[in-house]
Amino acid sequence: MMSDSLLFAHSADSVAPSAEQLRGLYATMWRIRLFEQQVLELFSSGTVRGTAHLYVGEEAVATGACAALRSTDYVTSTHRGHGHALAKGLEPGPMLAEIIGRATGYCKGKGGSMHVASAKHGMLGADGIVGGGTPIAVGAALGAQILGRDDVVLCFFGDGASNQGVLFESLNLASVRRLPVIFLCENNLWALTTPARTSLSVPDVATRGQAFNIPGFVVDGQDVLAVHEAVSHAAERGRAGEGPTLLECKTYRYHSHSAFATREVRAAEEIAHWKARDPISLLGGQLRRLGIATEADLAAIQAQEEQRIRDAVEFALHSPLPDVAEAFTDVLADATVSPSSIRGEGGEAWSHAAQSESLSERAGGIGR
Amino acid sequence: MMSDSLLFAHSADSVAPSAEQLRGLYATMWRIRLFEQQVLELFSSGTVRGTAHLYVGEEAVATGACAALRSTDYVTSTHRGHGHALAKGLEPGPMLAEIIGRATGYCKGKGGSMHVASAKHGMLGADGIVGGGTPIAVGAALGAQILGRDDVVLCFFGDGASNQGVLFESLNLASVRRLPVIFLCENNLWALTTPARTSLSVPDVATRGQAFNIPGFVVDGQDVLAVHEAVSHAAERGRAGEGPTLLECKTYRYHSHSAFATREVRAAEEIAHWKARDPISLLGGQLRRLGIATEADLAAIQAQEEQRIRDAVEFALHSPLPDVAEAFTDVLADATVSPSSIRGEGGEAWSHAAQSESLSERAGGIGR
Amino acid sequence: MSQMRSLTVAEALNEALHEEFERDPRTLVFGEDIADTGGLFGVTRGLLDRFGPRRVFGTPISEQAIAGAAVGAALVGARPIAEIQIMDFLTLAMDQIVNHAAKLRYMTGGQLRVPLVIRGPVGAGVGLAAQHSQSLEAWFVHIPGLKVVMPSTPADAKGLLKSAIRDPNPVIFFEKRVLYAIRGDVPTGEHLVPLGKAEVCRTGRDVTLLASGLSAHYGRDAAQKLAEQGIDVELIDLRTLKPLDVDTIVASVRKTGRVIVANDGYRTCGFAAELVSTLVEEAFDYLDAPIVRVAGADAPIPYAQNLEAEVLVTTDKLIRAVRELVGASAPAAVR
Amino acid sequence: MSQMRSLTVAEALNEALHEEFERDPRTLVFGEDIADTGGLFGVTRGLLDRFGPRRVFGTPISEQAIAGAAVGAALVGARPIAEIQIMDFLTLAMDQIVNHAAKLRYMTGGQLRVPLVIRGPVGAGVGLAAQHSQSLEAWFVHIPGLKVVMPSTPADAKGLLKSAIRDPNPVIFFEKRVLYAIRGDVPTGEHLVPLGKAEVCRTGRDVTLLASGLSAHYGRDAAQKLAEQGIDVELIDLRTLKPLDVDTIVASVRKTGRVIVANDGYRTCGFAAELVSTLVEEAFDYLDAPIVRVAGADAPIPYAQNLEAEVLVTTDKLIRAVRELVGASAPAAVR
Ligand SMILES: Cc1ncc(C[n+]2csc(CCOP(=O)(O)OP(=O)(O)O)c2C)c(N)n1
Ligand SMILES: Cc1ncc(C[n+]2csc(CCOP(=O)(O)OP(=O)(O)O)c2C)c(N)n1
Ligand SMILES: [Mg+2]
Ligand SMILES: [Mg+2]
Repeated sequence: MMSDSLLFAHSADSVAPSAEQLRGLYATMWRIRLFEQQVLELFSSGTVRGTAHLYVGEEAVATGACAALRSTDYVTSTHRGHGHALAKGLEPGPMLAEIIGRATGYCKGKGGSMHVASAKHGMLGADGIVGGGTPIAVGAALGAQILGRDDVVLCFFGDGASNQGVLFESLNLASVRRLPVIFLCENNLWALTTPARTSLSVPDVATRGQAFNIPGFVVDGQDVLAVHEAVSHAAERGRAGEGPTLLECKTYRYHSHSAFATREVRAAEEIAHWKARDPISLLGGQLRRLGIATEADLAAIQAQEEQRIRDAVEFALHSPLPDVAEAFTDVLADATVSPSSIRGEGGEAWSHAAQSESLSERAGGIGR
Repeated sequence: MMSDSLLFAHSADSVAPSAEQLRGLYATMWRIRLFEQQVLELFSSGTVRGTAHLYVGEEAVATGACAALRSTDYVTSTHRGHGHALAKGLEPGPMLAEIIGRATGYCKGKGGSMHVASAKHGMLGADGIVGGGTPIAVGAALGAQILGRDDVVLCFFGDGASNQGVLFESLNLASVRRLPVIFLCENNLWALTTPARTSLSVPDVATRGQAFNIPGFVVDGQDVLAVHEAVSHAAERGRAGEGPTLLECKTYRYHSHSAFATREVRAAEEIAHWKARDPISLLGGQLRRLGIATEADLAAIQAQEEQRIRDAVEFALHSPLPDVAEAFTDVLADATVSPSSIRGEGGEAWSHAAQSESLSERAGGIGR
Repeated sequence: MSQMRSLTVAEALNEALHEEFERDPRTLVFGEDIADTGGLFGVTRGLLDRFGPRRVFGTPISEQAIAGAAVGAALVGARPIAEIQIMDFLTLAMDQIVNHAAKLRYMTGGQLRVPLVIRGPVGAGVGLAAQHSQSLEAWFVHIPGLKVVMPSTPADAKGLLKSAIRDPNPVIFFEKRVLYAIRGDVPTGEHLVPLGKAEVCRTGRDVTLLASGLSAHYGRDAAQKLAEQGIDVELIDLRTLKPLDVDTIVASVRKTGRVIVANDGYRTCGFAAELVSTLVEEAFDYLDAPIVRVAGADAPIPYAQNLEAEVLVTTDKLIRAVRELVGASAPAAVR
Repeated sequence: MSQMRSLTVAEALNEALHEEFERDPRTLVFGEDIADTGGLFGVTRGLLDRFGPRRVFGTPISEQAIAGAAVGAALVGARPIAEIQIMDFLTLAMDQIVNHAAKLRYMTGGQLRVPLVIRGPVGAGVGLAAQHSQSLEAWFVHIPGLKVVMPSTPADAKGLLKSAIRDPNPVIFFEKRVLYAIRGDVPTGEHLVPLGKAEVCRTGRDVTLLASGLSAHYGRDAAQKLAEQGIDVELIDLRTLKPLDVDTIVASVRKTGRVIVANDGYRTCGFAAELVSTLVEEAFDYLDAPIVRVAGADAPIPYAQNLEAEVLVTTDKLIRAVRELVGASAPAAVR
């Protein structure tokens, strides 16, 4: 079951993206990169508080993975979640507004960078607890199953998170329940200042699938198509009732751990080595070689994303601060119990109308 | 590194026990079995409170494993810990006194069945939290290393505990620090009423060693010699700085989960199947075949252990209850700081004399 | 009014689950040993047969994943109920409960909600020693975003569990282990006890006794005995520890001027301290004497029976505390 | 007296570690990112170079194992210090701390002891939102068998950490993150501040203000400003939250008759509640007014700066509370 290198060779396959989809992947990667560059600028200028963990260099992973999902599928994310969110379809404007703490942010400015979520996109949230999202992914799969849906859950986690006990419990539980969870490890070689080689007792996280009877595969995380294919197959497996898959995408972050923890402990050569296989350039090259896009087409895509991010900055910076009363709202949902309610799977599962605005927007997704 | 079946074949080897040691193993197994039968009786008569998890059927595991240790080595145990304690050399009398809550118990009656410990025997405690002892074993190995000792730590846990996240963290940490921990899984096929096959995603816990670069081996847990040999090798590896080993001893408990949770959910055939390979009978047969003991010798050993357990019962039942003031002692150790104290590894590491009686008894062990 | 039958607390909880599972197909329950055998205390009995292995299943021994799976299932619209086999093991699940279940709604600006129940047995008195006897409810009362429930009677057990399952928030539901077997009348069919409402079990004019779970029973016994001695106790069973029914308790204290707060948890920084503080803030001018905490000792729970009795709340300790409080004017600290 | 130098809190903690590592070869320190880089806040800086990779090492991200490894190392006679990178992550380590570190001595009848320190940064105010800003000290104060320390000055940071390392019990050591960079005079060489001793930082006759960590600083500022307004505050920095220095605080309250208790944790069932309850028991007759809690709000910590300020304890809130308390006689609940 286990292969130490690429499993899903680039075979001709039904999951291969169309030309338009390929250009879409290219656009998404740019969107993420440009977005993150803006976040860094806004952090440097003091507009982003606290910290922010940039996804630059890893764009192929989130982009390829989320493109392989249906819009009704779920994602659980990490502290380094901006890329996941954008790839899942969240808008840069309200995301950036969230990250600078504005009322128009996805979470009204209450979550910030480490807690971006969007119910209507099935994005169950970035998570500030390393490994914290992994059992939630298992639960989301369980919940979807109970509700009669065939959604899969894509669960991102890092090489550092690969040593958290809760991950193993999650892998085991997903395996014995054969749940459609795609455990996707973004192995960027480092956890904060700790190299994976000193804290991870095995070279490949994918190896660990075997301990749970979960097929584990190493994937080239700089190759958006490889990621897309791997996740497509894992999603198929999940929907077919074959259970979870463990994918380890080897990738790299260009920036230091976070906007707060900026000490660079990595060798310049290592950074240079990885930058030489930049995921955006890689796909750009492929698109040109395959005749899917010209240099000018690619430039146009990039320009379009630049404009989108400029608009997002504009939107975010002109958004109001949250009303201070918001500090005390959303602690609890209103519990007015209506005893004579639901029977069957009917509509009022989320009958507490006042609270389900954002949920009801998402037909067929969360909140069903 | 991984073998799915017996690794340590019964080769001629320096670790093979002498004739006297073999008779000692036989005696220990009887001691455990007879002890447990007494515990059950005392539970039924209301003398043991709460619960007690009997080790009957699994005697070969603790006996073979602890016999492979030095007396200065450490053991961390589980809720099903009586066998581990007796095998590590604890006396039946104060053990039974503990289990019936008397002042003469190892823990003054404050711990009971699930918390039997003896500092001077390097028995760091039974543990009521499934999986709870596993990181403690890693820490004990770390501590021993810091103190310049070459002790190893034997860490017992069950098939049920094999799904606790903290076990995996412990395996990983022990592996990356190359610590001399022997992770010994007692796979008795059941965790309370849950069969391992429904909660353990792999057939063999030993498989999981590979996820942590730890050699993992399946051992016949009914064969005390196989266990002895496996643990001897693991201890050697540990002392040689080669790091942890994962041993999975396949075994079976004859009684229901505990004296409290007595509902029997296991098939009669399964129980009978395992009883047919009773560890005591197995060793008895071997000793006779090898001419190491006659039937009469074996009977004499058994009789001697019966007497020992009778004495223990006598001792325990005639011991006083703890003084009620003991309910409030031992919460905190006296913290009178003596600022001008220790330099170097010197003797007063445990200078707070009043608190170290039981510790100082154990030259070279705990408390150095 | 609905009809009554005599049920144990365990049976009443079981009935609540059966009714809610019938009513709402989004419910599911999981935990260690809860399916085939119906759990160590039979609370989930019969659910597997009736509702099948998708909605009712046993899990590996993985408390973090159990709690986290409940969070995930709740987020997507299911109504998970997770059993923690003994509530001491919540120590393993704190991150999922506190950093996730309790905060996800807030952190996402109200987008997500987390309707789940985590339930299980709690408490001492049966000789299971320090790791199986703790009453750690204070930790959960401390955390915004959680509700905390502790029934004392079979009827409340049923009515509160049904409300907890329907609540759109994470509810930690503490079932006093030694009360599972006690009997009482329980209404058949729909019976909801709202979360956040205390019950005045006995009116009285001399002392207010605030209790919950087991101590509510001891409080009843104490009140009866004290009545024979001419001391009139007003007993309030809090039922929900968070949100607290401040109005009911303040009204009582305004009347009696004297208060005993009972709680099985460790005394220091326990739930009793919150009651004291709330009353100091809300009813200081009505207090005729210092409020007295009768709580678990500040010691782990020992195994030996004679020691265990020393550290627990008992009827006798309540009686002694009330008598001292009524008789004396000096601060009375009961241990 | 020893000489003084100006150090930051982080430097003072680092000095304490260097001195104790030099003094006692049984010490070791581990945690995430603490070796090569000296930790996120530099508290373990230089230790690796000086004491080597056996005694100073980084760990995988495994908080349960970190805490449990500290327990095991302590049991066999070493003196482990474990860093939790941000104290919110203690949620993952509760079982090892509460069911093991805190209880092993008691459960084994005093045979074992568990001399360990678990330390790390705690607190809000820097925009890290709900999972990186909590002050959960109340949970630990609740647990028998633990000591809980929270320094506010560089000198105390050094002296308390040295005492904590030498203490034969498990000590949870909370370092206020926003205080790491503040400076103060610190004695060179041996400087021990005993655990369990509060400090009266400023004597006053009108109101007693009980504070610790960050709120001790705010308390100082508040007292100064209030002095200009003619209100004389007695400020007590508790330094150790458990065991509590009851004598010192009771003596103060007997003098002033009015008390404000400040604590950064969530208000409900927080550490402030314990202070209120203790004083109700020990000094009720001396109280001229209800004790007032100034604590964190009962809400997760929000990200946006204007919201975060709403839920935290601030100098202004302390000033307002003192003024209300001195001026008014009605119960004053400050949020
Ligand atoms: C439980 C927990 N422990 C520690 C941290 C602090 N922390 C934040 S990110 C991080 C490194 C995570 O590494 P990895 O999982 O590889 O993700 P990456 O940052 O490389 O994307 C650490 C230690 C945390 N947030 N949560
Ligand atoms: C953390 C935790 N979860 C659950 C329990 C309840 N419990 C006690 S023993 C047990 C089964 C343990 O199974 P296993 O590890 O296989 O050991 P065995 O009893 O078979 O020896 C369970 C679930 C516990 N004590 N601790
Ligand atoms: Mg990483
Ligand atoms: Mg078992």
